[in-house]
Amino acid sequence: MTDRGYFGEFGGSFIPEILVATFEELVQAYEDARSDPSFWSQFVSLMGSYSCRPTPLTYAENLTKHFGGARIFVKREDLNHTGAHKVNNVMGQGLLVQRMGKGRVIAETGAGQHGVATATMAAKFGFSCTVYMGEVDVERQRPNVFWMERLGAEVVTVKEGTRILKDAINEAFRDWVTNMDDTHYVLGTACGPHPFPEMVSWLQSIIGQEARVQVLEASGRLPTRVYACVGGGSNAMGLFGGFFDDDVELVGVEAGGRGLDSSAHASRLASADATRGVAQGYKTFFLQDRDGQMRETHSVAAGLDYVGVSPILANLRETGRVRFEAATDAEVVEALALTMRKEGLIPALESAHAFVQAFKEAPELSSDDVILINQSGRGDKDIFTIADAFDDPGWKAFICEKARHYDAR
Amino acid sequence: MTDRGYFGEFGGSFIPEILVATFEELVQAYEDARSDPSFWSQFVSLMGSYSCRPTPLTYAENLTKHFGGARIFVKREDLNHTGAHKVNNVMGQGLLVQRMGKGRVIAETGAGQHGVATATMAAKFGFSCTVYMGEVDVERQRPNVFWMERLGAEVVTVKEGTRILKDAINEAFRDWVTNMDDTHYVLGTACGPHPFPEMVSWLQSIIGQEARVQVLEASGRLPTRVYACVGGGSNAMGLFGGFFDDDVELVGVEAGGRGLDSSAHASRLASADATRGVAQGYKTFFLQDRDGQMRETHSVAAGLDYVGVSPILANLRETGRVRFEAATDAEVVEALALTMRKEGLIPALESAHAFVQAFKEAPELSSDDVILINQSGRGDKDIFTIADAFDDPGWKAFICEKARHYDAR
Amino acid sequence: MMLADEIREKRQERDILLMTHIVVGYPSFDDSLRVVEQMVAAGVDLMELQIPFSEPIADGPVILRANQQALMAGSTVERCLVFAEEVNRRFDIPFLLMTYYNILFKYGVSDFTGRMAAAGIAGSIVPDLPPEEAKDYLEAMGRNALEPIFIFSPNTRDERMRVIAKHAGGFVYCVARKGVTGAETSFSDEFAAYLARCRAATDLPLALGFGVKSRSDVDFLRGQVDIAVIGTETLRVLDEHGVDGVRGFIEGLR
Amino acid sequence: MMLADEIREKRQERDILLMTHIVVGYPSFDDSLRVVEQMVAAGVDLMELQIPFSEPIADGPVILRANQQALMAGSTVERCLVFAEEVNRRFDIPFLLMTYYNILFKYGVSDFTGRMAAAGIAGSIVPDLPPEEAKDYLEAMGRNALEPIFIFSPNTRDERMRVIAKHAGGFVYCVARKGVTGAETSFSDEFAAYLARCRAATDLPLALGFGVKSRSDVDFLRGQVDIAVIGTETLRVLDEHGVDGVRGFIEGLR
Ligand SMILES: Cc1ncc(COP(=O)(O)O)c(C=O)c1O
Ligand SMILES: Cc1ncc(COP(=O)(O)O)c(C=O)c1O
Repeated sequence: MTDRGYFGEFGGSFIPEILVATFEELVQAYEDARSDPSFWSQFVSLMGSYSCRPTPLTYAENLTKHFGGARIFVKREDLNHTGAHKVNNVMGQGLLVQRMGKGRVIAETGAGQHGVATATMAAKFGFSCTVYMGEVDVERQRPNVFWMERLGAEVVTVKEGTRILKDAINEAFRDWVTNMDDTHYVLGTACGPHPFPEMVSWLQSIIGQEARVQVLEASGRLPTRVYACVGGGSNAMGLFGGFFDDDVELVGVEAGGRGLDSSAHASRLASADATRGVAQGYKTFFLQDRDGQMRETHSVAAGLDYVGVSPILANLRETGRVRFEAATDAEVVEALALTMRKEGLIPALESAHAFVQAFKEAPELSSDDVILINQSGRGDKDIFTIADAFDDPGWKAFICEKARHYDAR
Repeated sequence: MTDRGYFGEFGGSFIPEILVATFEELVQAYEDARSDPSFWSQFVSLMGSYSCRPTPLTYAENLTKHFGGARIFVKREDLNHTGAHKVNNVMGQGLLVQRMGKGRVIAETGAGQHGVATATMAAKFGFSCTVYMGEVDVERQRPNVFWMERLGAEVVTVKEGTRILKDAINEAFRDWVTNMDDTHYVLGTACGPHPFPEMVSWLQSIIGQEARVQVLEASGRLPTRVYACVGGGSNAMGLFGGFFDDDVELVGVEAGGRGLDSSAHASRLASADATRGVAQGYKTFFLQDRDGQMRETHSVAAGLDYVGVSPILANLRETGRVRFEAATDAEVVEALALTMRKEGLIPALESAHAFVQAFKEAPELSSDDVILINQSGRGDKDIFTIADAFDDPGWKAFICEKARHYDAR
Repeated sequence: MMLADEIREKRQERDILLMTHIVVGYPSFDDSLRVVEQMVAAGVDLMELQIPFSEPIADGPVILRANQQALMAGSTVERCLVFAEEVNRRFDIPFLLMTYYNILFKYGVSDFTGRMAAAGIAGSIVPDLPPEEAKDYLEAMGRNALEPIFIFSPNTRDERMRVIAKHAGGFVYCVARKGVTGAETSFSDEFAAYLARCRAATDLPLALGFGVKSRSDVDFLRGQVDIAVIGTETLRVLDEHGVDGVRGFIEGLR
Repeated sequence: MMLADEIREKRQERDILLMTHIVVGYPSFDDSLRVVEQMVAAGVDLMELQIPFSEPIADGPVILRANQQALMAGSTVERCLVFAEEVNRRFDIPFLLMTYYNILFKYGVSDFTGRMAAAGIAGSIVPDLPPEEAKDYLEAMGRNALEPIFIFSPNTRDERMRVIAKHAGGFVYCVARKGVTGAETSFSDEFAAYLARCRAATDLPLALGFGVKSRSDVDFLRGQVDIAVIGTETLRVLDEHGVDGVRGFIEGLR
């Protein structure tokens, strides 16, 4: 039997028989690409001309002064085309789809980021595209639905289950089970059955590879600690990927929601609420009840409220290589406000989780220390959520006025 | 008397006496910076680490095939931090403000792009910041107001005049007249009194300098024609700046609004409706009535509906070095839709004007020809306008629902 | 007697067996019990009892919704096991548990199979557990003399079919086509070739599922497979005609 | 007689002259005419007639709004010139036109100054036209024996004051402080030094504007400058008390 992508006890490939052949093909294509150096250089050149890789490394001078400890650097994945690190994985898989000779892609999306990235990739590569999105997410992330449709994708509203990300994943699998011959499922994070966790982490490792060179060049040394938010785990795996062999502390920050003792959070590795389980095709820590039914999660950041987490990260928690923390909604909004005012940067709500933890730890480090935060995406996409988080009266009046205008027609 | 920045018969410096000393200081600072090579390298390095310069050059393979003529390349100013070329000028002026030792910046904004860029720069440099914005624009560009405020800027709603960009400029001048000692006015485009047209064009020329190298590298030859939209003229001057000495045709595309014969447009150089005039501190073509009163303009793109235009471009029209065309609102929406579907790119409505003209001309050129379009900004910021242009029912329902939710609280 | 033999024996009497499916606790435990009653009375030969799971990745919309509603109505693993025990005591046909692997994993595979055996259940179908991931499961099933039902699909290659067959017990569940439960299947030449491949790969009886919904479907399968599986369609009948409609529907199939 | 001499002569009688300002056509041409009547009756010595412009960059909110409303109410350049002609015929004080350069430029500087001269206007104030840009204007004004009023500001350096003075005619308009029309000014020591610089730079009479609004302001200026300019404040009085309030306000200033 072939390698099924285990990382310690986590990972594997728990898939319906009907998909086994499709996964075998995918594993093959992935392994071929991975051992073919021209694939990576094609990938790097595509990302350099279509997105803006290498994304810059920004020295956050004002935040550094503000906290008076470690020098703070920010990796600018927010400057990517479509506004987040998601596009790295998506464009890489696009190249794989081309190699496999398929003509259609499907994807799940929660925050909408991954869906927009996939719709963009499909437009660029000339694939047809269907994106599954939970009804709850469609309602709160309408701007992204709009863009996906304009990019030519069909957006299917998933009305099953809790109508969020995990249900969209289930629905995407259902599509795949039916249409695997011509269709590739572009999974959006380092989760799911093998080879997705490994493959997505590999494609995202472009972040860490760049960041390592950039930090060395900008500060003359390796970072003491690096911080990334953890939804499924792809941006974290991407950044960490540049530093596994170094003496660098890796910190993953999950959604603490209303607090780890509130049960309204999405913390699978930093809280004791999650337990080992098998769902959506792989084994990891899930937020589930005693029977193994998945629980509802909560986060102010739509991209972090997932019930599972990368099996690779689950293993790295067990081995102690990565430390996991959680940031609450309130802390996130505060860190976001500070970052905007001090640096003119607008991190996505997801990314702001990493900022929270870095801000907690920066003061206790010395000015010889360097810390690196992954700004996985930009906050523009979150205006509806961020405006609500700040309870902005001008924004509300604007929306109400706009609605009156629509109603009148 | 000192050089007052004339380009042929256009330009000059028609300013109240109270500002003369301030302008002298600015001209001095600008000239010092321009003759100090370290300024430009500091600028380039800032833009490389804070924004994502060099911005990529993307080969639009699908559009090229679609039109079957010239090879189409797109310069990706949309990938800049804050989402448009505006940030080039703004960060450059930020460095100048630092040199001048001032602590406050003011700016006018129409579309909001320049205001957000300035608020961002002010946060980064630690300046205090006031942005003037016409009431009409505040109403239609609320997301940008929200971000400016979060970035720490004070946004002043201008209720005078036609309550759009030109009125915001007047208001910014009024502030400056009062507070010039500690305040720099960050004008957002290649207009206004000397040295603004020349200085803004110089800072934006980073676009053209990069693009020239990139096109040569990607296609082995210089472009046959380059296209840029023209509001005030800064992105056009920036791109053209790389090609003035080459045998390259330069095409500026203005807002044709509802058509050049409708009078609801903002075409100062491509239509016969504009005449020579002096306002807002400089001489150029203005859309004005027989008495010299400025007229109302119209464009689907908030960033293009300005009554004046860069005096440098006015002169380049007279000399014939630049050709000017206009794109109507309807053509713009169509070109935008095509570009999204074919390439996964979302140009700003402003930038889409350049695409319209390039699309008209690409088929008549041969595959040996290369054309270059400046994608001056990204369309995300325009979702309210674009969704309206497409009359998107899902979007409207979303806004109405959101409003009901706010009303209920 | 081993399940496979029991099936072969019944096949002496009937040219095709029927296996039906319920989601336990949907729409309620009482209704589930009455549906089993009706099905047995209508002459069903085997039954799948699906323990609902929140992420039924291989199920189509109808069964998916039944899973969710059962969970919302309070179906727990414990109550499902008690239910299984009860129907097995009261009705004289083999019952199988169908569920996703997380239900077993979370319960503890060893404990779970112990409970199955104690309840007199014949075996189980776990659609997201391919044999490669099934080491613990297979051991525990073997220890408890339970039949691990595995699945063939049209794109399972011959070699792999033989590997799967080696691990399988009771019968092999052949999915008729790509896709999830509950969609249309057209029974083509390709289909005959597929069944021939299934036959060649194993001596176990073959069940065919996904899309069987009418007497003509069953007629078509007669002589080709041992068991026709009616899954989604009974749920549709239940939803439309209530518990009392089920018996007539089943009787009409054969 | 040259305007400067006329002013010097009047100053023999009065220790300070008053110059007031109206926006022509605000709120209507009839009202404008009545306001001029009232002002002349109240003893005003000179008047600025502002031809409204859509972009009055150097004016504060009160005058800005008056510009816009006058335009909306139909004030055109032609009507303003006719108005200027009429008041000049009816009232025996010097009138100046105040407007932005585009109004002259668009009309044609030569034609415009010709019309001014024909209307008997004494000169003009064009706040966005520094002498460096004023070549055509100065020539045309000279040709028509019109006085080009120029402006000093607190941050105009001595040397530049002298250059400006060389081009100026009639009097020099000294702005009291940084800022646009209509805001507060505090009359400090710095201010005294500024006025001394203005005096040193030119022999022409000096007018002081921006912020003069009460009798005590005028008292303060007495002896220091030749003309106190009351701009924004009359507009405020007009807005609050109507045309009939203007006369009392002006009379109260001196
Ligand atoms: C900006 C951003 N950051 C982070 C995430 C979380 O995903 P991951 O943990 O895979 O990086 C998302 C998901 O949508 C996202 O949009
Ligand atoms: C994206 C974009 N492009 C173009 C313009 C027009 O300005 P300019 O002509 O100065 O480039 C604007 C102005 O806001 C803009 O936002």
